Amino acid sequence: MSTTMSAGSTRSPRDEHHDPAPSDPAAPRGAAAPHPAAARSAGPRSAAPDPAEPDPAPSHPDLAGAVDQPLQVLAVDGTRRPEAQLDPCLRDVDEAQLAALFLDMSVIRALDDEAVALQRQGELGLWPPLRGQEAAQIGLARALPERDFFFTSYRENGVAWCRGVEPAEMLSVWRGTTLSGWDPFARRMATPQVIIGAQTHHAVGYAMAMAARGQEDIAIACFGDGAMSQGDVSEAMVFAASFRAPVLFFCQNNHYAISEPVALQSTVPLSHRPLGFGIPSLRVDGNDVLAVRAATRLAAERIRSGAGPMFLEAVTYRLGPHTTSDDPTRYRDETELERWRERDPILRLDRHLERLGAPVAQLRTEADERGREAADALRDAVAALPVPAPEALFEHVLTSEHPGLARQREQLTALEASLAPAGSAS
Amino acid sequence: MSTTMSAGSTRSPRDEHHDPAPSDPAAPRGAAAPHPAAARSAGPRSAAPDPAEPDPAPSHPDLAGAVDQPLQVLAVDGTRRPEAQLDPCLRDVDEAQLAALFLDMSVIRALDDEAVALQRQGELGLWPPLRGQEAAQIGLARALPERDFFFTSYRENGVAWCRGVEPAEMLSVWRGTTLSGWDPFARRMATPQVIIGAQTHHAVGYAMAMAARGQEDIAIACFGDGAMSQGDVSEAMVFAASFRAPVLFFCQNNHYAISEPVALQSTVPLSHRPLGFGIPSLRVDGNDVLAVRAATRLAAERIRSGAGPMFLEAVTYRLGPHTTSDDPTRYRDETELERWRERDPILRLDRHLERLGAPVAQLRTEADERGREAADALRDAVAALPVPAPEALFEHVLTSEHPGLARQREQLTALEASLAPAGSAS
Amino acid sequence: MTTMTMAAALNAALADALAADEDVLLIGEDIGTLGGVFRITDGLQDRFGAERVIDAPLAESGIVGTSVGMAYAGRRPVCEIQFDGFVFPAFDQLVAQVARLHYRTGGRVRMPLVIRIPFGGGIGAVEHHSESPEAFFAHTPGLRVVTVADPQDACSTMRAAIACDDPVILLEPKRRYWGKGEVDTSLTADLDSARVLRRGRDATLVAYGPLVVTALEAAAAAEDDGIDLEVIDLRSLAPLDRDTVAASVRRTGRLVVAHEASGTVSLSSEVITCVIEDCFEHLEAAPERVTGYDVPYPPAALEDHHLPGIDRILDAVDRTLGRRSSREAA
Amino acid sequence: MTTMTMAAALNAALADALAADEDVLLIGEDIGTLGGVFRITDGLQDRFGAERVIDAPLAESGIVGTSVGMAYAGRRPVCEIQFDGFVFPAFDQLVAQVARLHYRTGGRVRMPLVIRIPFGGGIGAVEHHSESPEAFFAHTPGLRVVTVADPQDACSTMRAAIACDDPVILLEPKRRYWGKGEVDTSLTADLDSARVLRRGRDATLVAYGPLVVTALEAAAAAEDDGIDLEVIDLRSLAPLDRDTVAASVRRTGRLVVAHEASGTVSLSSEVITCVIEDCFEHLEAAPERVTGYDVPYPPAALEDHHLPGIDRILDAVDRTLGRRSSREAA
Ligand SMILES: Cc1ncc(C[n+]2csc(CCOP(=O)(O)OP(=O)(O)O)c2C)c(N)n1
Ligand SMILES: Cc1ncc(C[n+]2csc(CCOP(=O)(O)OP(=O)(O)O)c2C)c(N)n1
Ligand SMILES: [Mg+2]
Ligand SMILES: [Mg+2]
Repeated sequence: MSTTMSAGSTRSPRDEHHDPAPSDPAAPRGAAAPHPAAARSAGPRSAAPDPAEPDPAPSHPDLAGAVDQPLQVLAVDGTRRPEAQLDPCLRDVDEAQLAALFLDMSVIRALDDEAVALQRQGELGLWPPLRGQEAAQIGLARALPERDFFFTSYRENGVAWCRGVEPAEMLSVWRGTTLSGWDPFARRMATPQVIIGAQTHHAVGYAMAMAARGQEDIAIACFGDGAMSQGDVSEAMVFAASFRAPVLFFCQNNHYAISEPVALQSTVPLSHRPLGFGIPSLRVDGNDVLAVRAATRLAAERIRSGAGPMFLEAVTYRLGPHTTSDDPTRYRDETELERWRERDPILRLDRHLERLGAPVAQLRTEADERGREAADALRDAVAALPVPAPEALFEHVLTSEHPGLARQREQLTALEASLAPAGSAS
Repeated sequence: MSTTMSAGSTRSPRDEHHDPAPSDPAAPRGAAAPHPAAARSAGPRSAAPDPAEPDPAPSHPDLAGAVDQPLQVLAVDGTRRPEAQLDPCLRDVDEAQLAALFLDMSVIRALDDEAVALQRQGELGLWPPLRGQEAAQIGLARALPERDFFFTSYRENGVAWCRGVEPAEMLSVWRGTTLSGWDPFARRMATPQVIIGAQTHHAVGYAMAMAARGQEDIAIACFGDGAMSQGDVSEAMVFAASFRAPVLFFCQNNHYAISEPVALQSTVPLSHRPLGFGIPSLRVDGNDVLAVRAATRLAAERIRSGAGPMFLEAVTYRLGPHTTSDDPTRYRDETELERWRERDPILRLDRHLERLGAPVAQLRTEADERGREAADALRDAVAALPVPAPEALFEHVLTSEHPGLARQREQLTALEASLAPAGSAS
Repeated sequence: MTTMTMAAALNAALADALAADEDVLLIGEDIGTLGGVFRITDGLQDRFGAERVIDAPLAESGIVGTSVGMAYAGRRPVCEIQFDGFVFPAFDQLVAQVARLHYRTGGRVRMPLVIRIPFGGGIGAVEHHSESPEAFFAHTPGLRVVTVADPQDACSTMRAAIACDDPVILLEPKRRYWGKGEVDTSLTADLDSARVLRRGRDATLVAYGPLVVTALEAAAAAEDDGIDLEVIDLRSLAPLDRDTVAASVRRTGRLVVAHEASGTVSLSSEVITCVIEDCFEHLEAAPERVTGYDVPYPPAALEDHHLPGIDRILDAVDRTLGRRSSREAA
Repeated sequence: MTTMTMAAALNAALADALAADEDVLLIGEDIGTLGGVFRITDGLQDRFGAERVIDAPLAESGIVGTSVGMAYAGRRPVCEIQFDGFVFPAFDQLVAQVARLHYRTGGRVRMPLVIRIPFGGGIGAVEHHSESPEAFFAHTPGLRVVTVADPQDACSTMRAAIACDDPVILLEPKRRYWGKGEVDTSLTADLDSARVLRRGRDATLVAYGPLVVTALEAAAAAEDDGIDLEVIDLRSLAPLDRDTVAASVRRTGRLVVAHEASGTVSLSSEVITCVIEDCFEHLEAAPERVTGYDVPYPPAALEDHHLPGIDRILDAVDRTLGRRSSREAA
């Protein structure tokens, strides 16, 4: 969310400590030694059950836990790998499903690119690109029914896309014409949260309210690797565990919080964090749309059954800058980037489709076309976004206007009127 | 710290979920099933090493980790049990040592009782008794050299005692004559922190400063089970782990945060929490002064060697009220209390001494006498605590007085002067 | 009408709200089994269950943040912050979330939270238990900040605060919890208006919360001196009922504002500035403020010197009336 | 003397302080490798190492709280809060710890922290990136709150703030970071005093931070209208240099105070109240405040309407001078 004002010299990036590449035969492995906590991954029981809870969470036979090596279904070269835990959640995946996911990811990428272009052309103040995180966001959002409610950060436009948010609605906040682009209740998704981590509490509270009403809706808190350090996120885990709230914590570990590598936020995999709060956790390859989709289903089913909160860490990578104001060459190098470009989530699904013998060329053309159409429509819609009237400043401060504010509004109106022909405020 | 204003009906206490009694042959065991994380306790390596850190913490062969069943050296009946991890740290313990620990615990209890009495007689506004937590505090403080610096909460008068704080200095804050009873630098112990958890950051920062200067001093953050829920405590663990700060997190789990049982703050043992932050942890019987002392030594040695932070959970019990304003009968019952009275830390050491054939009767007499003397001296010293002059209100707001404050001071002085014969402000 | 303490009046209002509306819930530290450290929620968990009267983990940001999420789901949480000094960990959730969500979402999301805070000093407590944080909240657009002064007012205002669709910071003067008065628990206050508690000619004395009782006592004492004070209980600190204050000052020409919080950038600065803006030409003397000094809350032994009492208030009244005062003596 | 931007002047002051005193250190998010999102710390980690220029985990309470512990150990931390809107998670550590430790410990513990906060609006940013939180801090005893207005002032004030043994909240007007000026990097400011930037007869115009430039522009424009404004840069918001303001108003008889923050319970309320207390009898008209409205910071499209500009300031000047103004027109 931050502006960086000038370009500068390239720094040598700090080491990427503990995120071994999702098992990629080509890529060098990070750390070989398994974390001790991985021991718990072995057994056929939930990742962190409470030994002494009077009414223990039902132990899901299909949730074995995985907190070190990310779970993967699609290898980088597009081959499908057997994954005992996730496979049962992928039985319904056919070519049509894969094509739909491919189109989702492609179109949101085209929209994201268009937003970057619009920012460069001065149509937006700022834009936080999601390039590289399409699988994490689409895999998550497409795995959940509409009634579930998202509380996200500012980069989850892939989620918004799945929720039917109009692309121009996504951009309006960044154009500065509004503070919220859409109706949270209509889309069952809160509008972007800028204060890092604050929304995690909201998700927990919402989930508690659903449970209290006996509804099966779950809430999803989306946040980044950097957010893991904020006190609010830890507190949200405390509340969720204590009240067994039906909430899914979804952390997109894209390896950076602006310039800070994830190793600064944690010396162990982020997926270990929730275990100490009594919340089971899975680490999943966030560039593998099928793995994310399957893990989300697994988690959601468990949560919906009344077993309490769960945590997913999607290991992914932000291929672009933090925002359009950022200059990532100052803190990471081309080699690292190249390694992750090779793991591009869209490329991976493309390779998989190719291996399956699906009509990929046709699909690519369709994706390009839909992407271009969406981008063109977005460009027009952004230009047409209404600029609020000055009086809108004073609306919705409270649910009713108080006299002090009415007075200020009248002052502004009078001033604008008095200046009307001459010019406007400096 | 909170006042409770009236007595009331007894509530049935909520279940004590996950704190199995320190292995006490007589007491019924809580939960039998080991926590999955306990798997890591088995191996001969540090509790939560980082598999991918470039410069891994030296793996201490003597730190096997223990995060479920608390480590114990003295059984409730006073027998000494072998404890492979802790025994090497107890080789220097002879009868004189045991007697000294017995006297420390007895005298601080006498002082604590006297403070309660003084509060009942109106000499103090409030007092937070530590009864039941003597072993945790004395075991901790007696295991560390003077140069190490404590940042504590408000109940650690046992630590203050070991640091040579005058008992009246401990009480002055509760009498309301000052906001700090002693010089933090002279005692190498910060004065009480009332904001739950805030001091944990201070300990981490202090430790970082020591490490940056190449000094071997470590910092100790003391806090309670309730504090584990505050965002600050989690953040402090993030900073400590990232900067490998030489800090010991010492949590006295006395089972309650005012009326709230520890199960509300965590559904798993608190000792699991730090593991997810990459901080190794030990759970120790907090009513066993030898176990606490040994575990502290073990941890301090590891921390001092440059291995980064460590966490100890001392499982203990607050036998008294939260403060003199509290009415614990509203939230816990006599059965529970009785069970913990049987595990009284002083009684346990007494039994142990008896088993050793030490001259316990004599020691008891000495403890009584010293306690009585200390209490009498305290009563006198408290009565003699100076009441600050009104002008003291204005001192030390900043390091120099600014004109606005000087003016307020003069106004007060003038007002007091004008009222001098007539009376005082309402 | 029954005679009850302010504590009992608040308890009654909470109980009625819980009974009347399923969406109302209470959340805070020690409010359930214990009934709150001041017993304001005594008996309510027994009556309404642990899902309506929730003992929360020890984390104020969590209490407020969780309540925000509940409000998204249509509930009406009443949060208890155990003591004034413990509200700061929740500050971000209060000023960046609770205060703004209605504005941020163009009116789509409502935040009908009540944040109950026992506030103020005078009870001989240790640090962080005697604070007056109202200025922080009154400066924050999007919050209502309301104080109560007596049992009836406490009951009626609590009812109104829970019924209100805006977030309300409700400041309860803890040293007045045990004061008694007649209460009709069916009344509901008007959250927007100050109350003129005593009519007078010579000067307007504005107070709120714990100092309302003190102000009335000062007025009684002044009467003996032949000074006729008008006493206004501000009640709502944000939005401020400046019209009621201005109307009074137009008649009296003189103003004294008293509160426990430090004076710099405070409610008294605001009230005085409003009066200057609204009726400068009616002022016959410079308005005066009588406040806690610009120091952190001191140890209990000094709090009587720190807190505005009758003498300091009357001294300020003397100054506005041009009588010899101790300040000139200084 | 060199011509430099405010950003460069701040960078120079930080570099000098790091070079001069081993105990000085910087800590914040993205201040190391990246050099800060505004590049204020550019190159400093390379020069002074990662133990003196520390990239902190993403947690503001941790940044400030850790610095408290470092100050216990004798260090002098300079914390960067990335944007104004992100200071609230650190609020508890700031108001309950940093501001009080010296007082709490009877002067034994010193807290020579500097908390750097880029503040204010006007850069077309999204929510929480344009806040003016100064009132919160100025109300808190134990903190110095200081603003800077131009490159020389920024450099000299940063030097003074780091040298000061009190905690200093240093507010940097982000929209002025790229403005240039002549800077002598060896000068040190006086943290206690306001600056009279322009002498004038007709009215006193008080501003600080980003609005100092605006105030000077307004004064230049007023001159064309034959109005001679005195312009004061308040600089230190706490403690306030009320004498300089009062001395000016005694001569001009008229006062306008401008800032970006919302007006209710703000620095303008305080300055006006101080003037009322100090020289009520010299006032020839009611003082005026020109501030951000009492609304959350609006979307960028509306910020020019929200922020005080030359027109609104001159309108207020007109009112104090009894000229017809748009307000009367309302
Ligand atoms: C409380 C708070 N502090 C600082 C910031 C500034 N900031 C915006 S984004 C960001 C990094 C977030 O990193 P991460 O959580 O990993 O999410 P990502 O941007 O990678 O999606 C920071 C520090 C903020 N928005 N809120
Ligand atoms: C931030 C904050 N919130 C609430 C309180 C009120 N309070 C004082 S002590 C306490 C319970 C603390 O429990 P724990 O951490 O277990 O320590 P113990 O009192 O048991 O030693 C509470 C809630 C406080 N002092 N600070
Ligand atoms: Mg990230
Ligand atoms: Mg406890």
